[in-house]
Amino acid sequence: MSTGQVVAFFILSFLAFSGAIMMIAFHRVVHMVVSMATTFLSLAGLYILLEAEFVAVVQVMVYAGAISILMIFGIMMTKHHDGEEEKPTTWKSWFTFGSVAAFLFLVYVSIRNTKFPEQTQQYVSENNVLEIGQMMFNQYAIPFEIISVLLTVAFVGAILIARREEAETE
Amino acid sequence: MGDFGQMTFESMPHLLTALVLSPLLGILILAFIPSSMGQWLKRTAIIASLLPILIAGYVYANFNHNAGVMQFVEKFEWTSISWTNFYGSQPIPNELHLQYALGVDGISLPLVFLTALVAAMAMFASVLIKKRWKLYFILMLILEIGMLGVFTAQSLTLFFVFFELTLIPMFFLIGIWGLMHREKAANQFLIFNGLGSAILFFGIIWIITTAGFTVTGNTMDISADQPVAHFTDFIPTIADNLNNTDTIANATEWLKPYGLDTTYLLSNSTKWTLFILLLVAFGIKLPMFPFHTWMLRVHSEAPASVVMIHSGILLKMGAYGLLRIGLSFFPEQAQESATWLAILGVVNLLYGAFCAFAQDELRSLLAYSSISHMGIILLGFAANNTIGYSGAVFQMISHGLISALFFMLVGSLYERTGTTSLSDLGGMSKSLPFISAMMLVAGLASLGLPGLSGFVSELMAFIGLFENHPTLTYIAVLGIILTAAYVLRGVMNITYGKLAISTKMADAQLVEAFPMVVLTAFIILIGVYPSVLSGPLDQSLHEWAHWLNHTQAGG
Amino acid sequence: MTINMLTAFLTVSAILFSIGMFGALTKRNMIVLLLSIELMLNAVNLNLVAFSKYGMTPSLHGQMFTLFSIAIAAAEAAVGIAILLAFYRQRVTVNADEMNELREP
Amino acid sequence: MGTYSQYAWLVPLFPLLGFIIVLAAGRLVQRIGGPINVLLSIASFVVAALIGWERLTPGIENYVWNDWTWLKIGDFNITLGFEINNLNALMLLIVTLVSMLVQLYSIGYMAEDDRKHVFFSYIALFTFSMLGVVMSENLIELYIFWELVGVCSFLLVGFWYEKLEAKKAAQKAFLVTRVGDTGLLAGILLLAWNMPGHALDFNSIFNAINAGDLSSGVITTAAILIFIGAVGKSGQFPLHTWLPDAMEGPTPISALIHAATMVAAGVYLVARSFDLFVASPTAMLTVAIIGGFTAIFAATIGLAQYDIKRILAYSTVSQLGYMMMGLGVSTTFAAGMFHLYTHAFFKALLFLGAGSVIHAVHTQDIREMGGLSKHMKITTWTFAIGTLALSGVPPFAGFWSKDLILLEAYHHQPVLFVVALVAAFFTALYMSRLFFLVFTGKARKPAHPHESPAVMTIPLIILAILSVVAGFVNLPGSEKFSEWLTGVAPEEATSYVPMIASTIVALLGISIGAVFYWRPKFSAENVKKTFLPVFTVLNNKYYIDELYQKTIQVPYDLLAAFIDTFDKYVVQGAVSLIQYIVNFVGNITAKTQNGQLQNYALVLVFGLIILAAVVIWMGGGAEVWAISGK
Repeated sequence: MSTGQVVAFFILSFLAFSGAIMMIAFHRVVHMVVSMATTFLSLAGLYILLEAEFVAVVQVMVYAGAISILMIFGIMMTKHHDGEEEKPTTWKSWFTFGSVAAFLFLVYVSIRNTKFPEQTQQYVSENNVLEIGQMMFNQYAIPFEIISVLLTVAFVGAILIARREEAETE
Repeated sequence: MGDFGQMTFESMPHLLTALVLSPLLGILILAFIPSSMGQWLKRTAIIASLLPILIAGYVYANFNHNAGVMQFVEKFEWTSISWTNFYGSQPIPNELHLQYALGVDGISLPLVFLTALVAAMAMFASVLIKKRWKLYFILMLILEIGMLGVFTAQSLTLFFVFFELTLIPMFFLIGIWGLMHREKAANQFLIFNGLGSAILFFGIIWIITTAGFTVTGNTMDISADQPVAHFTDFIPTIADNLNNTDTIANATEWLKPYGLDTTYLLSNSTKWTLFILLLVAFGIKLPMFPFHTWMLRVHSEAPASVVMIHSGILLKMGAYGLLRIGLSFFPEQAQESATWLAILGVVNLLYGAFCAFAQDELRSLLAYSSISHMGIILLGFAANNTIGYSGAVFQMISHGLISALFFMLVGSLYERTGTTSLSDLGGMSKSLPFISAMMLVAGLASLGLPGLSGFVSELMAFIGLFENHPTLTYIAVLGIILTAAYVLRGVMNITYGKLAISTKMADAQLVEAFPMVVLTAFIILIGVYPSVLSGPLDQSLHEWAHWLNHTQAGG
Repeated sequence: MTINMLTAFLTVSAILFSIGMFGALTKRNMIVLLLSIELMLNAVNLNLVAFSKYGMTPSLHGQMFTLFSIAIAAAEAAVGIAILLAFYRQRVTVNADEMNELREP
Repeated sequence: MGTYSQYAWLVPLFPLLGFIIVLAAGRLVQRIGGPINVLLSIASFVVAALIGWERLTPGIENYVWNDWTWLKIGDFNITLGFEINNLNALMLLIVTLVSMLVQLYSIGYMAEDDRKHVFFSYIALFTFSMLGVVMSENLIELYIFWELVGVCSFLLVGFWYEKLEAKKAAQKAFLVTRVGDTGLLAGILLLAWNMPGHALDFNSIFNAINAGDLSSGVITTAAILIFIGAVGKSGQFPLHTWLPDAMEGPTPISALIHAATMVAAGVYLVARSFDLFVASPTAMLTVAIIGGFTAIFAATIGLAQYDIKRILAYSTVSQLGYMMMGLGVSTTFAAGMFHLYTHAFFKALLFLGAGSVIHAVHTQDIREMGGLSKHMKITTWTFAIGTLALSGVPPFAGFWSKDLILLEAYHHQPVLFVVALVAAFFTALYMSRLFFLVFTGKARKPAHPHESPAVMTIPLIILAILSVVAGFVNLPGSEKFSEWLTGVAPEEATSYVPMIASTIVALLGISIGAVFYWRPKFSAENVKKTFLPVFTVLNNKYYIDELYQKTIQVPYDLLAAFIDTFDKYVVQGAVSLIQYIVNFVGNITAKTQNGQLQNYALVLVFGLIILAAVVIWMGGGAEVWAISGK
């Protein structure tokens, strides 16, 4: 891995962290969504670093594009107080923070202590999109179809749930 | 996968499955009868409950009485889970097999027949039920499936599933059709049995993941034949693993290079822990002395027909489980704790008898009497010899019949007089001669009159116990005086003396008299000719001898 | 560089996951809640892709899995927003604190 | 081998048949149930008589049949079968004969009872069981029938179930004999584990004792435990209290069960297992002392009772004590069994006579009777014969048998000889008191007594004849009976001392009775006043019942109540505590279910962390990673 890649990795990780932390820290919901978009985009960058160009593109389209926009629509359709109200810092939030920190610590320790095996072969991707396409429509054809059905069902269901229920008022 | 060569496979391969699931037919038919047609529901239920008797009778007739081995065995893979585990540095495929295994031997066969019989008789007694017949009969039939399953199951998981299957219908049967405090009784029933089941489940899982271990394939030369580690819940295999010295030696040899020989071969303390867990789990069901209160409530609150099943069969599931799982898996522990078991038995016997003497309510009296009689079962177990175990099994059967008869009578009596309090009743011989005579017979059987079934079991348990614990036996023998005291007090206060309730009453109808007569006939049959049971039982206990003997070495 | 890239990616993913978890556990606004969950999903996706490159046997399967996971995330977001809207219509709030329908009455 | 003995199973079969027929037919045979049973009893008696006749052949072998395996578990093989030897051939005769006569008598006595078919079925069951006891070949079989006999006694004592006294008496009879039965059972258990091959038949026990397979401790313990069984059944002190109360049953029952047969079963049991007793001097001494004490103890109580049946009951207890003593003091069972044999006839006679009287005057209190000899000739004469026989006046049967016991006592236990003589005196006294009060003098209460029907008097006459002649089979000097029964000729020289002494004592007793009650020279009332404390104690049976009431029943009730309370509050309290804890924990944890998903998730995360920490701490996970890493 070249130095450039390492530098890029650090920059992108930093961006992702900042976006995520800002999402937690901001008070206005719209700001949160925008900072999350930063994180999503940095993650797409990390995917490119990992030679997963197609996934990176999908990440940009789905997360940074679709989901962020969806969230903004959600914000628009609901009334918000001026941002998240300030919650008093209770023992519960400290407890949550401690738990999450402990969790992070445990996972980190585990990652550090794990000796991952040597790679038995190097994988060199020549045409990422082509290979993914072949795999998706051959080996993963059935899961792909199932996912399509799932998506359809989910969207139809979403519409049903979100629809104004005039019938109920009868 | 172990050695099951000692089993015989019969020409009718699914007879036991048919037996266990036969009440389903009744449930199906009942499901299509409108719930308002009470008479038809009752008739259908009674006829449906005769089917298991027929099949059980067929099994009994075709059972090879001269072989003690498991018969009519059915064994299928139910669930199998595979994963890879590393023993030392070697990845070995592991497989967990949960079996669907049924079979009967001389110990379970009589109990299966008893179940079918008492369940059918309880259906007759259910004509006195006043409401929601459809649900009632469906629940009763589900209960019957569970009970038949417990006595035929040959795998721990299946045993547990059936064991639990009896819990839910019973809960509703008590909670919906009981007397005044039915909900409290049902709750207590559920809490206690749930507790027992939890303990049992824990023990079963522990046993499966340790003692259920066997290995196939070549362990020395892996390239030739990949070894596979199996975990099974098949009861004979586990019993073999735990007690067959050859099996133990093999497993030790195999596991030693991996440094695991202590993981799968249970240490002494683990065996003790498991044994005590099982003792408590089944002791609650039995019920054993400090855990008995829940069943008092059930006895005094549930409708008589349900108590027939409860007292007649459900309690026996505890005893049977203790015998089939506790004692056969851990004979050494049973041997070493025999004195304590015997003391528990004597305490049960005397405590129950004393309490029964102080009761004014016939139902409570009979409940304590059950506790007292369960003491005899414990004494038989504590005897740790063939005759003691036979006594225990005889006592299960005998008490099953007697208490079923008693509660049948209680139901009929309550139906007519509206009370079962001893102080309110008296002189029933005058107005209800048949019921009173039957009550006298049941009482005499209960106090161990020769010629009736109770005597045989008491005699055998006492003979068995005397071998190693003569002093405790003398004390236990005194218990039969106390038994006579409370039984006579109960029965005579109801049937003798001046007529207390002067309203005109009709004696037992045919539908009530029939089950009473049938139960009495079996009580007399066993009392007069116990060899009907002892033949296969003796053979089966001989099959156990290989571990009975090695634990009794020197004794 | 002696840095082990797999470990590095996994650590990044762990940190992102923890931040997402913290958000999911503390934020009261339901939209933020959904965002936090998306963040956690993303962290997992990063793991998958990282293993797809640096695992013992690198292959495209990890990426495939990520794609499916993204698809499901999209569905989840859509349904989540729909539920949010339905909830808002009833309670006129998006506060997660007031979502206590699961409580025993 | 065509012997009658191999058909001995027919003897109990007939009564069993009778029981089943009458039980099954129920009310249909209310009238003819009695005659059916009498016919079957006659059949049974005929077979028994044939067997008895055959046993007279010198040197005949005992017949044993025990091929029916009743129960076989492991190395225990309990068989049922029967053995015919001289001892139980005699018992068969006695039982079938008395049973036959009593049933015949009952046809008259119970004529007006609504449930007489039930009565006859019970009697048939009793006869069957009693014959079973007699023919039993091993101890377990004996115990089975032993208990059945007890339950028949219970049923018959409580036959008039509406009477409170009958209910109490039945209960008492059952429980007190059960105390004895536990002794017998314990003895059986002890023998079962000490006998080689767990054999429990009498022949094996005999062989084992001769071969020295049983230690003397075991023999003594077993013998005493078996004797406890006999004490319970035969109403010996201290378990005698049930027998007088058992007189609440119909009088024929008192004659059959509580005088002639069942209560004698204890004596028979000791005789049957006499080998055990002979092998243990301690056990023999116990038997003799208990027997002797009971004899005099019960006789004194008999002096101060007013109920005709109770007097006879105490007399029975006393005579059974005599038999026990006779067994205990001698080296063979001949003396005890000889008295059992004669006693069966004259005591049955006395009871049936008493029944006839009660039938006539409808009371049992002797103070309310009197002058009955004018109206009931047959009853009076037969009763007189019975009285003389019981008192031991020569040449009636009782004299010879009592003499044999006294002779044995005279030779072996002089103290008990004196005791027995005193008891004999009291016996003569209370019997004469009874006889003269009932049959002579003036009627104290207006009544219209009448002689009983022939169906009742015929058995009386037959028994009276037997009471006269039965003793002649064993005259001193030519003790054919003893020799036949035990197989050994009596070794002691006949002594005339006990014979003369007992005659004097008996005549003395009768004459004293006569001067008080027949031709009153002295007033019995004055004597009673003089010795009022003594009389009160005797009248109250030495307060034994009250003693038991205070020392056993009351503490038992209290203990039961205490344990019940303990159960209700302590054990159930503990259970309620568990229930409370479950509910409490449930309520607490229910609070956390506030419907806020975030809280749920927090708990979930927390649990996950703890689990992960535990796994990592225990090194379980690391090991797998380490392995897969290399």
